[in-house]
Amino acid sequence: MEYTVGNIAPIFLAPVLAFIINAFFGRKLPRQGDWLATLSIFVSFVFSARIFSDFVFGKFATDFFIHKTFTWFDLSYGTYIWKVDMGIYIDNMSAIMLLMVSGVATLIHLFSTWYMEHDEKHGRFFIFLPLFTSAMLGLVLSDNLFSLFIFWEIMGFCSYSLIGIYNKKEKAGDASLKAFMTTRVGDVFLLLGIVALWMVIGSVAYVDIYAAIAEGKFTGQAVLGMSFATFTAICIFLGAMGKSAQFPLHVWLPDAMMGPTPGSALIHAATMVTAGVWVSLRMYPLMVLGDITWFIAVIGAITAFGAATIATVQTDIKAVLAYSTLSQLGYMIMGVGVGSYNAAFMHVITHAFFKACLFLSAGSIIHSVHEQEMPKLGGLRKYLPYTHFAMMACTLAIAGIPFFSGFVSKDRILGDALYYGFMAGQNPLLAIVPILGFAGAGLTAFYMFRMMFLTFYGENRTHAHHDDHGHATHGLAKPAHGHDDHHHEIHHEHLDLRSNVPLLILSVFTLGFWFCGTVTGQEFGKVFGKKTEWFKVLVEAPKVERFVNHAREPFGGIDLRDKTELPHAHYHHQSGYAGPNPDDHKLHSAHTIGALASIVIAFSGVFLAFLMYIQHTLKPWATKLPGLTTLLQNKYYFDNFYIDIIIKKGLLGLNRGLAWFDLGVYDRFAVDGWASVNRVLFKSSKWFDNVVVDAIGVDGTGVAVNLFNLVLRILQSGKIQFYFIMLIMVLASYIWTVNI
Amino acid sequence: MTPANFDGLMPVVIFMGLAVALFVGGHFASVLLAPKKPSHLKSTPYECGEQPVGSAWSMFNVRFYVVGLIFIIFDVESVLMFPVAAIFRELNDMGHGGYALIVFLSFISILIEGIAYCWKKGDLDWVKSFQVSTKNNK
Amino acid sequence: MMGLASYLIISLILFVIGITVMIARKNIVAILLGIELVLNAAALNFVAYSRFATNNLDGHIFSLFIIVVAAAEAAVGLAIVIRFFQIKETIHVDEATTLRN
Amino acid sequence: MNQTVVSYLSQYEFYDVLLAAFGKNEGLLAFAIYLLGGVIIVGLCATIGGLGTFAERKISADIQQRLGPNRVGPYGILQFLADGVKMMTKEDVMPFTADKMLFYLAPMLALVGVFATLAVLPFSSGLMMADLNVGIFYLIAISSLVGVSVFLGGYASNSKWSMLGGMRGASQIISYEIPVTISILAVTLLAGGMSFGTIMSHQRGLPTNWFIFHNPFAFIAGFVYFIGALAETNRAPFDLPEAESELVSGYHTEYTGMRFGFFALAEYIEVFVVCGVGAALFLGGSNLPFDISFDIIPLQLLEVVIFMSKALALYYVVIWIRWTFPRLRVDQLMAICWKYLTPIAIFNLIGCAVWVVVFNGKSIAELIFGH
Amino acid sequence: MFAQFLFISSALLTLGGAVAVLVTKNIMHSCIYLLASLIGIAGLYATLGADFVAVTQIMVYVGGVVILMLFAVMLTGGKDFVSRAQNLLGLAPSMGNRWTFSVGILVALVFLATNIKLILNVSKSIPAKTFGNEFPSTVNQIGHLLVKEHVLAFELSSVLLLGALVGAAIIARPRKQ
Repeated sequence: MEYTVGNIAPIFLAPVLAFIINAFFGRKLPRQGDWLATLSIFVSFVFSARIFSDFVFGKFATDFFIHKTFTWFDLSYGTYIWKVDMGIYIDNMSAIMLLMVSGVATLIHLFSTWYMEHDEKHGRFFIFLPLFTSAMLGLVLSDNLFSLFIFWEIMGFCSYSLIGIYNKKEKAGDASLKAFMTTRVGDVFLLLGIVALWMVIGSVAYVDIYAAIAEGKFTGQAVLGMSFATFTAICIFLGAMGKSAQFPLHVWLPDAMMGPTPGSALIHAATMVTAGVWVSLRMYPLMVLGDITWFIAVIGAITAFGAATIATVQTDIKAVLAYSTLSQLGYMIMGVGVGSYNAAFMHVITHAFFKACLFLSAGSIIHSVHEQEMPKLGGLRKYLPYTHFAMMACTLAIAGIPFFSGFVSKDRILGDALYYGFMAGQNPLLAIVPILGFAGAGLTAFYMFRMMFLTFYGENRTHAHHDDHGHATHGLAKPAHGHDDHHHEIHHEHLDLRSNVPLLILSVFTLGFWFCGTVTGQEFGKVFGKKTEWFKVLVEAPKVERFVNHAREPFGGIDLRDKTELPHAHYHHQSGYAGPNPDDHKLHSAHTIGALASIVIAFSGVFLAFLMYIQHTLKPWATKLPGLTTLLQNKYYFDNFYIDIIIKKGLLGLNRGLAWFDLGVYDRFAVDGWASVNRVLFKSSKWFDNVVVDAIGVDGTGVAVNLFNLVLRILQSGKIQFYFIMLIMVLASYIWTVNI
Repeated sequence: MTPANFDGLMPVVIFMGLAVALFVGGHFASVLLAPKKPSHLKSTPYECGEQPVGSAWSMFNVRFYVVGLIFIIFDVESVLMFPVAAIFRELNDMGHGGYALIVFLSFISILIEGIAYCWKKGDLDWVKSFQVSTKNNK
Repeated sequence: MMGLASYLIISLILFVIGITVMIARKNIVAILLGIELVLNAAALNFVAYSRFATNNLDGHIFSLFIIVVAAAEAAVGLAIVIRFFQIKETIHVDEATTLRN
Repeated sequence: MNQTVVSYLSQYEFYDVLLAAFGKNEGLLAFAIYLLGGVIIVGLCATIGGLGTFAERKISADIQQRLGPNRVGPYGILQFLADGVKMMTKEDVMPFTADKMLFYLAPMLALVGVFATLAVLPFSSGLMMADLNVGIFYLIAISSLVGVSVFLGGYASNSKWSMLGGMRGASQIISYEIPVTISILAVTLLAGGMSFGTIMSHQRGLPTNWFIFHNPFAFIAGFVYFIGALAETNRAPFDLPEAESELVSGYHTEYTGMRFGFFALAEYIEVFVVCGVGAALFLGGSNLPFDISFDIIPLQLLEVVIFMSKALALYYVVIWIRWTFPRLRVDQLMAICWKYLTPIAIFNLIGCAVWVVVFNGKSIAELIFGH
Repeated sequence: MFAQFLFISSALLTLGGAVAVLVTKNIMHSCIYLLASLIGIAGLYATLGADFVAVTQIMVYVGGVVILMLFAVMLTGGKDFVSRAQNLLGLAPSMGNRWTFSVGILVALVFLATNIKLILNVSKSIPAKTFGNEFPSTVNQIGHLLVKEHVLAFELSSVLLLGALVGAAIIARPRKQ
């Protein structure tokens, strides 16, 4: 097979072209160029499908990959190698991911042409959507962390634009800013990690990093008291946490639902958020070397469980889906952490299909009913039969019901987590990982079915509440559509290429056997025999040794290994488990136990929801545990913590309590001269009395926050001259220490 | 193109020096020849015989800055165009005339965009000036 | 006497004076003056290296573009200063506190 | 730096004699020659500037059917000397509110900016002081000191008239620098170099080789240059900075005595310089007709005469225009610069570039009459 | 001989102007001293044989930047502003006081020491070239570099300037009240 740049690049370039044309001439095109965007993604899909079929259907050996590079810039001198190569790297994982991204994106574009049809932001939406998709495809095609970072930032920008697309709404603007700022925290760390790797290895290509790991280049380096591998791994994982919305940095994702629903489907469900998982998977050997997999697993578990609990009390249909996305992302990250490399990646794929479908279904509901508060929905089954069908399939999948894709992937992650937590001889405290994982799985089944029951079953409540609340009460994105006088009438759904065929196509891929070839994902009950276990066969953690002295192809050249020379597929079964010292017997039993347990848990979750929302024999939580509900409804007060405590209270408190310090000592210290150390000492006793004692007496946490802020405040004074002094000082100290 | 001598720069410096010398000499002559009878009224700024009110250092229009701004951008662009213009004929003789023309024209076209923008936005109209009174000098 | 080191020293002194101006002054226009000095010091270094260390004129090109960028920077920077003055009626750099907190 | 007066003279025998007299020190000899030449040129130009004031008054008198100055010397021709003496003996008054340093500095900057341009002015092919490789570019650059001096003069006086005149003057000078520069850019493009030597060598022979007749674009460019140069030197009809009916006397309202004299001197010399540059760039400069190539010193002097006559003819046109056309309004001034001259200049530049590529750099005459 | 004279006088003009920028209290005078310093740098370029860069320096700075700065000073009153911000040391004048100067000079000394170390290393490592009293023309070479190797930077600088023009015009344009 001859792979030239010419038949790979269109995957990335076609949407870029669509973006450029739409950005400059979109207004002049018919339908504001939405067909162009859709077509461009379809072109990507066709080219991706070709690669996928080559990689999956046995043309290549399982460890085959394409790697084409060119030198972008080279700062090497002497024995130091500092260069950045740009290039394309496609292995099995990339091939699968490319197909998934382009396929899902095609369907979402198709759906959007219907959904956004009468929206005022139609044109702008179709400017950013192809750019976004191209950035994601480019990220998957990247062969190095640097170009990954570029595409990462382009996606950040696009997501900012798409969240805030209704820029007249203050909430949308706030949400977009929040998403931008929160992910930026992670991005800074990611960049730090990339630069650190670059400084030590001299290159940021994946293959070079793998080779460096195999050659032991990381040993003996230490940064900030930790080994270099740990440092870079943590930095990169923090970046992944920002993008994949993991626990402390998760606050942006639920707010990101301000954008149009198909945009949410593409960005915040199917593709962008998986970029963090993607980089974690790519850098898995580094994570292992840095010994931070336990940290990854814990973060993932906390996110998976915490988000699930919040989702149980949300009433907005998109909020439920948002938190379920968070929760599922937690599972993926947890999968990476517990060494379930294969299943984590499979969950990325399966989740993309069913979550995209869920969001599109939600979009379909919102578009039809103009309502997204679940208490005001209900009984929509007979109006929206196709949507109901698709959404039910996806709900079954995400809830982990056997025979559906979610079961396959999640169950494998949970099985590996079980092994990791209880049987692998790890720290006993890590047992919290599988416990939280299973609890989250049960909650997932519960809240998803709660959503289904409230939306599609029971009596129709859409008319009852209409007069009190207009359809714009909640400020979330709804298409400006139709006339006010009949917007409460629900039209019966017809089969339509753009509105519900995408849903049905996506729902087909909620079936489990596409991904595992077995109905349950376990060793029993195979449908197509061993050879179709393609997922397990193709995806495995990178084996770093084979990248030592790896020869790369020139960028413009043709793959020299033509058809005849290519080794034919020699599939060999592998467990997909990349964690610590797999003990096959225990692993197997963990998987069996996990499968059974998750089936039981999932069904009990469904049953609970059934009792609460169909039979009404159980009262919902909200009435029973008001305190807990309030806590959950306020999302564990995370937003409040960030906004009220850190931002408002901290700074205002500092302004009040330490005003003199800020204006006096700091100003003098930083800008006006280090003149009055004496005076500081003199004043410090007063400061101690007034601030420390009072504050500890009155409000301990406030002081803690204040002290934390004090440091930040000195560094973040906004005084440009102080920044400049710092710059000079750091530069000078660097030059003195590095001894150039 | 022959290697030239630094001494060729001498006239530039000499002429500047002559200017300074003339200035100083003229001043010196003036000091020697001119009468000196200073008085306060004589050294009042001229305002047609009225008492000057306030300092003159406060009246201006932000238009002046905009003109300066457009000027400096064009100035810098023409600076960059000079070496290219100087070798344009040479390139043409070497057979790269079309390439040079494309480079040159694309550069100028962006320059034209700049002036078209300013024209459209009314920055080139003096009268349209909105007379922003800059309150200052408290 | 007219060696590389003397140019480097001159440029360094210029740079240091520019830094001092940037730090010591509170007037935004004065800070811009300091920036101009710093940029010129850098450009001088480029040309000096171009003569003494390399055989091509890339250093000249570099300093040309430094001059270009400095002009653009001055244009935009001074526009910001003027706008700032129209809003705040001062050009004291410590008054630029809107983005604080 | 192709040709200087020193390198020109060094081909003659008396140069070696001089060199021996200076103890074989070429640098010192060069300095002496340059200094001598500089003094001569400055004296010449100062005289021309002074005579300019006289000519202005005399010509205006002719145009207005008056007599003009006629007391000092024959036809009043020594009037300018009398003016100079008067200025030197006038009391030097400075407003007490003025910024003293800048008040002193402003006329000096004007003088420096104008005199420095004289260094590259091509009086003849051999006797020009220095033929810098960046000649014309240097000339544009250094003459922008005049703009600074106008602004400073207006600012330092701390008088409202001066301030307004200074601001107007500075913005007018910098504005009109753009069409002038772009027109010169067109000439640079046609000549393939920035040095005056290169530019002149392309205009040898008959007047059909002059750049103003090179192609239609260059023809227009010549006029754009001339109009822009009028404005750059604050000449009527662009004399708004010193519009006496509006601003008393503009930026030099507060200047008296010798300092006013310096401003006036700088202004008149600058007019001469722009006329000389116009002659050199567009009108063939000091080239003798028919491409005479004997290289003897009298011919050089003849070249000087030719150059001077072209420059002074332009000078006459400048004065003529002043007393013929009414003054523009300030908005018309800016509109003419930015809305007419600059786009036309850019159009000319593009036209010249295309012409060079299409017709391979040949002039219209070459195309018609062949070679 | 003349080259040395040019070098010394340019260096003195440069450094003297820079020092004057530093010590003078009047912003308008600072601008004029900056002008002197920049002309001095143009002289230094000339001694390095960089005639085109030298003239560019004069053209852009003297003709453009300094005039723009003078305009800006005029438009902002040219007065010595005093911060209204509360400050234990009283009000810091806009042209600085002894505290700001002491900090600035301290930082500058740190930087100076650091860079002298660097320069000592550098000047050892670069072989000394000797030059005669001559330099070739740079205009044509710069032209060729601009249209060949650096053509992208050449075109992009045009875009940069367009951006600066549009941006600054938007910022500075007088608003209709």
